[in-house]
Amino acid sequence: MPPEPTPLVAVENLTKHFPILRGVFRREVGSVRAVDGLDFAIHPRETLGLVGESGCGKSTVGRMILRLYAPTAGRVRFRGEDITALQGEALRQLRPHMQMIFQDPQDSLNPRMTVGSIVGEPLREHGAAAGAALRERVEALLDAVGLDPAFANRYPHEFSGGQRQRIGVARALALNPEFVVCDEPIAALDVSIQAQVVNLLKELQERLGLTYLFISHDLRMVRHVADRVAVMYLGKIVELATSDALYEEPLHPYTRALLSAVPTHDPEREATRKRIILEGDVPSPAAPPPGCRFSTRCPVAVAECSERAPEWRTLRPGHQVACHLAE
Amino acid sequence: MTHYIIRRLLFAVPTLIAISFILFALLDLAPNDPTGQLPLTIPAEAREQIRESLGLGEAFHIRYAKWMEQFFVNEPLNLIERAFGVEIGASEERLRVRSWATRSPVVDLIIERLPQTLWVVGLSYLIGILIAIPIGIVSAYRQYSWFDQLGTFVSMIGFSVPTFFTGLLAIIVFSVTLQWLPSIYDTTHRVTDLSSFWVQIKQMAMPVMVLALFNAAQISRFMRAAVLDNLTQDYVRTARAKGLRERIVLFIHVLRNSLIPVVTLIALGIPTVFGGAIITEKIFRVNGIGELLITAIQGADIPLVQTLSFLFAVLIVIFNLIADVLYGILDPRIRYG
Amino acid sequence: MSRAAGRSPVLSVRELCTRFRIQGGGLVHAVNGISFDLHAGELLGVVGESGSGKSVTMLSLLKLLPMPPAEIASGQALLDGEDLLALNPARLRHVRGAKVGFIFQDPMASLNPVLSVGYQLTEPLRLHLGLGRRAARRRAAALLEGVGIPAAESRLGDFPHQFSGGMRQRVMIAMALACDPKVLIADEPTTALDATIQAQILDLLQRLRRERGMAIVWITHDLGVVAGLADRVMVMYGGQAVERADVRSLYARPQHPYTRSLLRALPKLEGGSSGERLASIPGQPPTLVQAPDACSFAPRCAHAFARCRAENPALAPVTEGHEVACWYDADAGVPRAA
Amino acid sequence: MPAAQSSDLTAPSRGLQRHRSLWMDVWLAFRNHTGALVGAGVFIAISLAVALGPLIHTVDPHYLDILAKNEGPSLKHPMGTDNLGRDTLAQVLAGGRISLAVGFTAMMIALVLGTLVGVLAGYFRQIDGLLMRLTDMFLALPLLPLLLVVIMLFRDSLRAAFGPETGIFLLVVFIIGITSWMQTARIVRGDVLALREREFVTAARSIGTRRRRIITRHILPNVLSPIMVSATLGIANAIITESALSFLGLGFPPDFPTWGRLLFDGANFISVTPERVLWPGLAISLTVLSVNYIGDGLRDALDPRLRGA
Amino acid sequence: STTALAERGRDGQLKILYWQAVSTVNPYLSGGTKDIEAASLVLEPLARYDETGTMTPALAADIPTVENGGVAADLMSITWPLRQDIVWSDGTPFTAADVVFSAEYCLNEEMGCNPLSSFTDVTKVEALDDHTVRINFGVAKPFPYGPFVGSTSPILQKAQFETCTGAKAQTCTEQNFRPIGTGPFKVDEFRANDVIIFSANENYREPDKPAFATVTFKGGGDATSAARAVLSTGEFDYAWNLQIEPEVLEQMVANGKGQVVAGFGTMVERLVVNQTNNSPDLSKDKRSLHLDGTNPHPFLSDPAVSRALSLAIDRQILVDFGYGAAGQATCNVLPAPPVYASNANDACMTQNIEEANRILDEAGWLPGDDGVRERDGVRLSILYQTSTNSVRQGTQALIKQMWGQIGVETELRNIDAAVFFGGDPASPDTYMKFYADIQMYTNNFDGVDPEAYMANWRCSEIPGPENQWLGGNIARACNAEYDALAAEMAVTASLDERAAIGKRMNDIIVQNQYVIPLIWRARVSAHANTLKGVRVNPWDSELWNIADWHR
Ligand SMILES: Nc1ncnc2c1ncn2[C@@H]1O[C@H](COP(=O)(O)OP(=O)(O)OP(=O)(O)O)[C@@H](O)[C@H]1O
Ligand SMILES: Nc1ncnc2c1ncn2[C@@H]1O[C@H](COP(=O)(O)OP(=O)(O)OP(=O)(O)O)[C@@H](O)[C@H]1O
Ligand SMILES: [Mg+2]
Ligand SMILES: [Mg+2]
Repeated sequence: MPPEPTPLVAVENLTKHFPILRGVFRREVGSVRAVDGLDFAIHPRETLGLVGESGCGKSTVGRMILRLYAPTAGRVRFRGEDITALQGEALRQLRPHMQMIFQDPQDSLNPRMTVGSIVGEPLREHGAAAGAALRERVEALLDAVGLDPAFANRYPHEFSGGQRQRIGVARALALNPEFVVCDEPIAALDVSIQAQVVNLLKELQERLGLTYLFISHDLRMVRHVADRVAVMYLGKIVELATSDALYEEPLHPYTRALLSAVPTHDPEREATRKRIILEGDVPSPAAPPPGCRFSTRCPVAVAECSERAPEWRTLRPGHQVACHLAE
Repeated sequence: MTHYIIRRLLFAVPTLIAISFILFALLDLAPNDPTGQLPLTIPAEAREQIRESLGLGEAFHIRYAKWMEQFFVNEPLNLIERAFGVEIGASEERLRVRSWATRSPVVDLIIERLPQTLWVVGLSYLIGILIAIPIGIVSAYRQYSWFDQLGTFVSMIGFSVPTFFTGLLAIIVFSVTLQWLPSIYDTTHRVTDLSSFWVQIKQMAMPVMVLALFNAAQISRFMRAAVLDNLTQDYVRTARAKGLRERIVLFIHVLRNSLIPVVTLIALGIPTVFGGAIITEKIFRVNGIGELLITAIQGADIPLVQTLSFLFAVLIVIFNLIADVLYGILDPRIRYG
Repeated sequence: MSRAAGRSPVLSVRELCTRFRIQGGGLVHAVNGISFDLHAGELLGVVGESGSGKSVTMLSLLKLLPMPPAEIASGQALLDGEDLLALNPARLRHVRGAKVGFIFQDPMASLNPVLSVGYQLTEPLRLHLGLGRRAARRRAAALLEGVGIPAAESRLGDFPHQFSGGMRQRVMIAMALACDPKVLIADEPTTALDATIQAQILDLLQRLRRERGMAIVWITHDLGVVAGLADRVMVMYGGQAVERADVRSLYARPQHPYTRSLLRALPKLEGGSSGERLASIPGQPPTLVQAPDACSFAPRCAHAFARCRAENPALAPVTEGHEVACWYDADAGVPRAA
Repeated sequence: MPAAQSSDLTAPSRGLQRHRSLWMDVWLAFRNHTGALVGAGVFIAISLAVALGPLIHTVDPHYLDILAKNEGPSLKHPMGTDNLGRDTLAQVLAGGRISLAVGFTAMMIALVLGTLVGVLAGYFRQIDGLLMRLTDMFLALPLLPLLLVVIMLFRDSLRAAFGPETGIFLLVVFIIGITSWMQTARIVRGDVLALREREFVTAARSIGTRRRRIITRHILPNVLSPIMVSATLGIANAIITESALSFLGLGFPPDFPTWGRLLFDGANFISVTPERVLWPGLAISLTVLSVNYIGDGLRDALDPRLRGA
Repeated sequence: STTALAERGRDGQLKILYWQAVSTVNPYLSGGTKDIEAASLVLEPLARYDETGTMTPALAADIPTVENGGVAADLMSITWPLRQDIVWSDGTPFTAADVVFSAEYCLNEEMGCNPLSSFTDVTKVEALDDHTVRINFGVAKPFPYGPFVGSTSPILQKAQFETCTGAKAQTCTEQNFRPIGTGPFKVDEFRANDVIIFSANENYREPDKPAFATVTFKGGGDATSAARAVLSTGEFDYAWNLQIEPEVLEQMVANGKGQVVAGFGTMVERLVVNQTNNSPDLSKDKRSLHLDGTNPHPFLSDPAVSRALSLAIDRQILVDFGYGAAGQATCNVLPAPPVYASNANDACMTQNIEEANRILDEAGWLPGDDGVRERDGVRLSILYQTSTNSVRQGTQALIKQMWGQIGVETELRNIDAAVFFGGDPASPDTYMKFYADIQMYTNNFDGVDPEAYMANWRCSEIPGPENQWLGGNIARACNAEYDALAAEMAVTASLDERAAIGKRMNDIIVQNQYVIPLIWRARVSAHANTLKGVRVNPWDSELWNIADWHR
C-alpha cells in the first residue's frame, strides 16, 4: 500500500444529476442521478480502478474530474486546488495536466485527420510547439507509444484497433499530463490487443510517473493494473480498497457477486466454482431504490437495507465499504 | 407523445403568426393597387373610395388584424354555414377577403378550384406513390440489377426534365399526332355514368402521368434508400434465421421499418397537392389552385396571393405535425418514448 | 471424446470454405476448410480473435450471409445426414429456426424494433409448428417465462426497446429455442452484457441445455467464458481451425502457439498486480486476401521456422480428442516430425 | 519525454505502405463508381463546352440573321437557328454559362447558409430551438409569392446597381439560394448533433481545443459527405428552378439566354424547328443527370463505411 | 346543318377558348377585352358596330341621326327609340328604365366605372316613355354615340343591379358573375378565371337563334396552345387573340382542322418617342416631365434623329417575323377607317439606311470611337422599353440591330404587362411614367370615330403628377397647331371635314416623330372549319354576331 501523501486528485461529495425534461413546457420532472455523492482521492503515481456495470456512472465521474461535465454538487481538487468552478481560459490552462484516454479507439479519433495532426493538436492548441519542432515532438510521441513515426501521415482507418488506441494514448500524453483518466480503454479491443495496450499504459506510468483513474468493467484487468479499486453501483461507490484486499476479501455483496461472475480460464475450477447469480436488472438511475441501492438485487438483504442508506465505513485500514451487513 | 404533439402545436402557433405577418407585410410592400386596373378617367377621390370599399386605406396593423380575423374567424364561420346550412350571427355583415381581380370572396374561388386540384394533383400523387413504392422495394432488393439501374435512370430522368417540357411533348404525341387524349382539361365535366367516367379518365391521363412521373421519381429514390438501409440490419438476419419466407421478411420485417421515413415524407408532400402543380395545371389548363395562385401573382391580386400563401403555410405546418405524429404511430420507439 | 463416442453427431461440418467477393474483384478467404462434429447435448466453444471467421462459419451453415458478396466455395454440413449446404431455399427454411436456432450478439439490433416481442416470438411457432394464433401466444408466454422474464403474458405486446439489454437477449434466446431446435448456435451472446447479467444468461443456457439436451455452439473471443461452459473447444485463426480439443485438455495442455498466447494474454484474477507484463501477440491478424498456402500464424509466431512459411499444417491428433494444426511440437519444444 | 522504444511493441515496418491522402481514397472509391465516373465525364464535357465553346464557335448568340431564320442544322449553324435567325448552338453555349453559373452560385448560397445554420443549431444547444423554428418557417413560406414580391421590390435597385443582367442574376440566384438551404440545414444539424456526442469531439474538448476550432476542424469535415450530396442536388435543383421561373416569366429577361428560357421559347416551335428544344432540353437533362450521379458517387466515396477501412 | 331546320339549340355545344381567362362578366367593372367579350354573349348595347365598322341597332329600334331627328340639331342630346319586343332572359320586359339605370350605375363616381370615358359630357339620361331614352350632353357632341354603343357599355337589368350601386358594385359577386341579359345566351355557371358555361336564352328575340344550345367559354394557358386546340387537335371551335409567330400558325393550319381569320381595325403597334428628358439623374420632379417645354430630350427632340430612326426600320421584316398576314407595315397612327387613312408619310415604308445615315451626318451626329454617333458629348444611346411578350421582344431585338446600322446604341428593357399597363402612380415602370427614351405598344380606339382618340395628343393631355399621370399624350409633345385642329374636330359634324382634320392630325404626329408607327395589326382568331357564320369584327366584340353562328 502506498504511503499517504497529499492526493493528486480528490473529490468530495461529487454529484451529477442529469435533468429529465418532460411535458409540454419541458419542465424538469426528475433527474438521472448518474453520480450521487462520491468521496475519494487518487494519490500521485497510483492507479485507481473504477469498476461497475454499464450505466452506473463511471464515465460521468471521469468526465467531471476533467471538468468535461460540470458537477451538480461537490468539489474536485487537483493538486489541492479547487477546480470545480474554473471557467474559460483558466480551465483551458489546466487541460494539459489532466488527460483522457477513451473507450472506443474508432470513435475517439477524427476519421478525417491524419495521425500526425491528431497527436499534434494539443501541442498546437496550447502553443507548445510549432513547425519542425512540432513534427519532431509528434514523431517522438508516436515512437514512445510504439508506433512507427512514419505513420504520422496516415489516417486512423488504416490502423488496427490496438494501434488506434495507441494513437489515443499518444495524444493524451502530448502535453505531459500528470493525471490520465482511462475510460474503458480496452473494452472494445480483442483479448490479445488488450494486453498490448495495458502493457503500454503500465510502462508509461512507470516511466513518466503518471497517475491513472482506470475505468473498466473487466475485473480481471483492473486487478492486473490497479493499486486500489473502487466499485460503483448505481451512482454510488459501494466499496473501495486496495486491489489485493478487495479481490481476496470482498466485503460488499455486490462486489462478491461481481467477482463470482468473472470467468477464470481453468475448467477444473469453473466446474466446481459457485457463482452468485443476481436476480433482475439494475434499477433505473432516474428512480433509484430507497435505502441501499443494491437492496433490490442483494441476495443477503434485510429489511433495514431498503429503509436506510448505509453509511460509508472503514472496516479495515484502507478498506471502505457501504453496507449495513459488512463486517 | 401527447405532450410532444401539444408542444409542437404550441410552437406552430407563433410560427404561423410569424409567417402570416411576413406574408402580409411583404405582399403589402408590393407596389400594387386594386385601382391600378381602373380606367384613368376615374377621379382620385373615387379611387380612394374604391380602395376603402376593398378594405384598404387603413393603417397597416389594422388591416393585418382584420385580415387575421377574416382568415381565422369569418371565413371558417362561412364555411360552417355553407356546410351545415345554418346561419351563425350576421353572416351578411361579415367582412370577407375579396379578390381584387374578380371582386369575389377569395375563399369561394379556392373552393371552386379544389375538385380539379384534388382529382389531378392528388391522384397523380397517389399514383406516383403506388408506382414508386414497389419500384423502390425491388430496386433495393435487387440492388445493382438491371431493374435497379433502369429504375435509377428513369427516375432521374423524371426528376430532371422540367414538367413544362414533358407536358408539351405529351400533348404533341397524344393530342396532336395520335389524337387520343384531350389537351385541355374540362373542369366542368361531371362523372355520371361509365362513358363520362371514361372521358374523365382520358382528360386526366396526361396531366396525371406527367406529374406522377415526377413524384414517383423522388419517392422511389427515398424508398430504395430506406429499404437498402434496413436490408443490412441485424434483425433481417434474425428473421431469416427463423426460417421465414423472403416475402415475409421483406414485406413484414423490412417494409414496416422502411415505410416509417417514407410515410412521413409522403405526408410532408401532401401540402404540395393542395398547392397544386403550377406548371402542369397551366399547360393542361386544369385551372386548379396552382393556376389560381399564378394568375393572382401575375395579376397582382394581393389578397388572393396572401390568402393562398398563408393557407399553404398552414397546411405545411399541419402536415409537418402530422408527419411527426405518424412517425410516432409507426415507430413504437417514439410512441412509447 | 468419451461422451460423444460411438454416437453419430447431430451436426457434422466438413471442409467448409466461404469467401467474399470484394469490390475491385478481390476475394476474402474468410473460412478455409473448417470441419467439426457436434453431438447431442454437447457444447462446443469456438474461440478466436476478431476476424478469425467464427461468425462466418456459423452463418454459412444456414446460408445467412449476404450472397453476394459471400459464396460458399465448398464443404458439407450434415444435419441428421442431410447436407444443409445443398438444400434448396424452401427446404432450408424448414431447418432454420426449427432444427437450428441462432442467437446473435447484439440483442437490440437483432430484434425488429417495430414489431412486438410477442409477434416476433410467435412467428417461428406458427410457421414451423403450425400453431394457431392463440396457442402460439400461450406457447410464447411459456417460453418467456422459461427464460426468466416475469409476467411474461403481459409483456408479449411490448416492443423490444421496452426491455433492458439482458431481457432482450433472453427474448432472443426464447426465440431461438421456440421450436426446440436440435442445434443452437450462439454468436457471442453475452459480449454486449454486463458481468452480472452475463452470469445470469450463462446460467440460464446451462440449465436449458441440461433440460433439453440441445447441442450448442458457443462463439466467443474470451477463453475464460468457455472454460466453465464448453465440453470441447475449437480455436480458430485466419479462417482455419488451429486447435480442437476437450476443454480440460485444451486448458491444461494448450498445443498451438496461438492458443498459448491467447491464454497468456489473459490477466489472472488471483495473484494481484505484480507489475509483470501480460503476454501480447505481436503483429497483425492475416488479411485473408489469399488462400492460405502456409501457416497463417507463422508471421506472428515465436517458434516459426522454414516449414511454417512453406506448408500449411492440417489438424492432426496429438492425444486422444486433442488435435492441433502446427508444425511445432510445443510439449517437446521441437518441430514435429514430418 | 524520453523516447525509448519499448521492446514488446512491434510497429509495422517503415515505408511499407505508400502514403495516401483522404482525398486520394475518396478519388479511388469514386473511380470505382461507374455511374459517378460517367456523370463526372459528362459534366466536365458540358462545362468545358460551355466555357470554351464560344471560343471555337464564334457566332454572336444575339446576332439576328433574319434571312436565315428557322434553319435546320448546317455547317454554319450546327444546331440550326431560331425564328429570329439567332444561332442555336451559340445560344445553348451562352445559356449554359448562365444556367451553370446560376446552378453553382445558388447552390453555394444554399450550402453556406444551410451549413451555417445546421452547424450552429447542432452545436449550440441554446440557439437550436430558435434556428430550427426559423428553418421550419422558411420551409413553410411559399416560394412563388415571395418571389413575386422580391422581384418587384428589388429588381430596379439591383438593376441600377449591377445592370440588367447581373442584377437579375443576383436576384434569381439569391432567391433560389435562400429558399433551398433548409434541407441542408436539417441534415447538417442532425449530423452535428450526433457528432458532438462522438468521442473525438469530447477528446478535443479535453485537450482544450477552442470551440471555433472544434467546429472547423472536427465537425465540419465530418459533415462533408451530406453537404456534398446536398451540393450536387442543389445544382440540379437550381437549374430546374431557373427554368421553371423562366416558364412563369419571372426569370431572366427574354433576350438573355438560359437553358430554361431557350427550352421555353423553343417549345412553341417544336414542330417547326425541333432542334430548338432538343438541344437545350438535352443539356438540362444531361447536366442534372450527371450531377445526380456524381452526387451518388460522392456519397458512397465519402462514407468511410462504404469505402471500407 | 341547313337553315331549313331552324331550331334554337340545334347545333349543340360551342367551345370557345380565350387564353386570358374571364374574371368577371360585368364589363362595367373590367377593362379587359376578355371580360367584355364574354359579357357580350349575355349583355347587349343599344347599337353595335358590324365588321365593316357600320353602326347597327341592337336593343335600339333605329340609329338616331341628325337627319332622322334622333340627334338634336344643336348636337346637345340624342334620343334612342327602343325595341318593344325585348325581354330579359328571366322573362321580364326590357324598358327605358333599365337604360336610365345603367347610365346612373356607371356615372356613380364611387363605383369605378370602366367605360366612364364613353359617358364623357353626359349630363342626364332620361326615359321619355317606356321605350324611348334621351341622353343629354353638357356640350355639343358631333359624335354622340359614346354611351351604350358597342359592347363596352351594354344595358344592365335594373331589377338585378338596383342594390348594387356605388361602392357596393365591387362586392356584388352574384350579379357580376351572373348578370341577366337580353343576348342570345345566359350564364349557367361561372368559374372565375377558368370557365363559363352559357346556355341559349329561351327568351331571345329571334326564335331560331342561337344555333348552339350551350357555350363553353374556357380560359387560361397561352396563345400558342389555344391555337393548337382549335387548329391542330380540333378540341375547340374558336380561339381568340392569337398573337403567334406566323410560321407556328401556318404549321397548325396545315393540320386542316380550322382556319385563321384576321380583321384590321385601328390597332397600330408603335414606338412612342419621349420628347422630354428622362435621365435617371434628374430628380423626380423633372424626370420625363414636360414642364412647358423646358425639359426637352437631349437628342430625340431633334427631328433629324427621330426621322433617321424611323427610316432605319424595315417594317416588312417586322411584319414577316411576328405578324404575317395579321399585320401590315404602316406609317400612320390612324390607319382606319379608310377615310381617315393618310398617305402623306408612305416614304417610311421602305427602309433606307443611307438616307438615315445622311440625315444624321448632316445634323452633325457623327460616329464616335465605338461607332455610336454623338454630338457635343451627347451619345445616341436609347433605352427602349415595352411589355413582356415574345413577339415584342423579337421586334425589339430586330430594331436594335437595325438601329445599330446607323450608329445608334440601344438598351432593351421589358416590363411585365400588368405593371407596364397598370395604373399604379407609385410604380416607375408604367408606360405613363415613361422613364425611357422610346417605348413600344399598341393603341387603338373603340368604334369608328377617332375624335376622342386623337384628342389624346393635345398639350393638356401630357401626363404629370398634377393629373396623376393620367394624360394620353404619352410622348409629351406639345404642338399648338395640333391643339387647334383637335378643337375644330370637336365641333365639326361633317364626315368629310372630320376626315381631313383627322389626316392632318395624323401627319403632324408622324412627321414630327412623336410616334413612329410600325405595324397596323389585325385581330387574329381561329375557328374550326365546321363553324360557320364567323365574321371577325375589329370594331366591336368579336363575338358580336354569335347568335348567327352555326355548324
Ligand atoms: N449527457 C447525459 N444526459 C443524460 N443522462 C446521461 C448523460 N450522460 C450519462 N447519462 C446517464 O447517466 C448514467 C451514467 O452514465 P455513464 O456514462 O457515466 O455510465 P458508465 O458507467 O460509464 O456506463 P458504461 O459502462 O456504459 O460506459 C446513465 O444512466 C446514463 O444514461
Ligand atoms: N460482407 C463481407 N465482405 C467482405 N469480407 C467480410 C464480410 N463479412 C465478413 N468478412 C470477413 O470475413 C472474415 C471473418 O469475419 P467474421 O465476422 O466471421 O469474424 P469473427 O471471427 O466473427 O470476428 P468477431 O469476433 O469480430 O465477430 C473477416 O476477415 C471479415 O473481414
Ligand atoms: Mg462509460
Ligand atoms: Mg463475429
